[in-house]
Amino acid sequence: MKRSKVLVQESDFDVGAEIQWLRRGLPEIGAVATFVGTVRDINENSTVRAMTLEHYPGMTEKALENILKVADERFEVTSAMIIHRVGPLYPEDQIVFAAATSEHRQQAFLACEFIMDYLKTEAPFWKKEDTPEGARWVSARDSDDSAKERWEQAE
Amino acid sequence: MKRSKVLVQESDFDVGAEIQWLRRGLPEIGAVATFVGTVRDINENSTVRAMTLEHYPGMTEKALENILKVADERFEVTSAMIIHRVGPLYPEDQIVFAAATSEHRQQAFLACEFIMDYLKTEAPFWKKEDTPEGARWVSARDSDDSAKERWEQAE
Amino acid sequence: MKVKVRFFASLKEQFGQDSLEVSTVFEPATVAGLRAHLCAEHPAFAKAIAEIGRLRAAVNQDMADDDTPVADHAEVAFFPPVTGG
Amino acid sequence: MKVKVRFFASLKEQFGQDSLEVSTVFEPATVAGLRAHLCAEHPAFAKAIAEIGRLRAAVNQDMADDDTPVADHAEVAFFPPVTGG
Repeated sequence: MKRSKVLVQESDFDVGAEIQWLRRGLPEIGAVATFVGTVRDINENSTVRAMTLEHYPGMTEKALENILKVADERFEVTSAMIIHRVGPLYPEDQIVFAAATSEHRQQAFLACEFIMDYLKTEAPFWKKEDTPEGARWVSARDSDDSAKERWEQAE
Repeated sequence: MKRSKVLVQESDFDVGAEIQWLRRGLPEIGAVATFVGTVRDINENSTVRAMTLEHYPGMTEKALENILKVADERFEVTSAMIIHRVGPLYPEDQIVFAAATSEHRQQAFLACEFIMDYLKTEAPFWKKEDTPEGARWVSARDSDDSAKERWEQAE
Repeated sequence: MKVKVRFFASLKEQFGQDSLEVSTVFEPATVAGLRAHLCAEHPAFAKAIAEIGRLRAAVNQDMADDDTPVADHAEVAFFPPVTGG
Repeated sequence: MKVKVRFFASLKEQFGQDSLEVSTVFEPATVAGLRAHLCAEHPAFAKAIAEIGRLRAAVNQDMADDDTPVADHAEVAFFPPVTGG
């Protein structure tokens, strides 16, 4: 991996500018796979007015950097990054950006999906939603565990 | 699918603006998977100085629109698009943009990869590279056929 | 029977033309039948497709195979495997 | 033996504090041993983790499981399954 970064921040991010950062001066790149996670206005049949993202400062950065390191070991990654926002967020806001570049598309897609699947189960973030029925912590999804397990079976 | 578009054009495109177009006014979207294909400076061990993308006007648009239609039938797609450039291109230039949004990430990733795999074998584009050894037409890759076949087995 | 035939990419270059019209009957009235007819009428086409190896075709701007019917006034295209994306 | 213990998200709220220090010996010196020690010393912690169900832990900011050793001066965190992304 020739370039990588991890950002945990309250502020929004600019996907176009980040893709430029991943690609700049690396003409061997032929494929850029990216993912943006956004705040939905409905979750588990309740209206979501806002949410707060809590995290574990210090561990968060360490966990995300480790996910990029493992992605680099398992796939042909030229550059990769993760941005994750924390603090108050509202419907349609961007939450997370994960991206991987490679010479060819299969490796870029695999690395990007791997990053998201591990982030969902291994990075210390917790969402608390503000709904008309009151505030509630979001429950972990079993489908996120099974998404991560497919990579373990592939080893 | 609530929104889709196909563009075949000589001019470059702005990934950030296109993602905005896919998401605008659709707060049910929780996931945006995108892919950008770019011109590499080396292919099959030769330096690539430039390339020209030829296509089959009329059929190109029809083929790309059909790929989005099939992606929508097979996956839970909220919005999707394809931009493909034609004409002269140079190393590091963007060639193609494929994107799909959904409520959750698995469907967005699947739809985006499906679009790219079908585009690679079903859309009438041909690349001609300018190398120090002369101009040459790029050969189709067997790996693109096998990437497409995995979706047929899944049916 | 009138069919417009188009050629793209390396096939267009090697054959040396980008389109032609076929106005005689060919049998069977399919992609394979049209290709055989073109090979018989145009040795340069037969030579070009032999050099290219794998050839693909479209009928009325949809991907086609050997058995796809070719009706009167159809637009048929021949070209090498696609390499976009 | 001195261990800093931190709590996050719903566990922090239900237990009512975000950290504490353990300065007595607990056996075994693992995540499970520390958790049992906290449950014995703090009924509110035992009640909170019972309500949360699945609990996860980190030792020195790495994800840990029940058998992960907890050394002197470690930082141990307990929290519900993560829900980022």
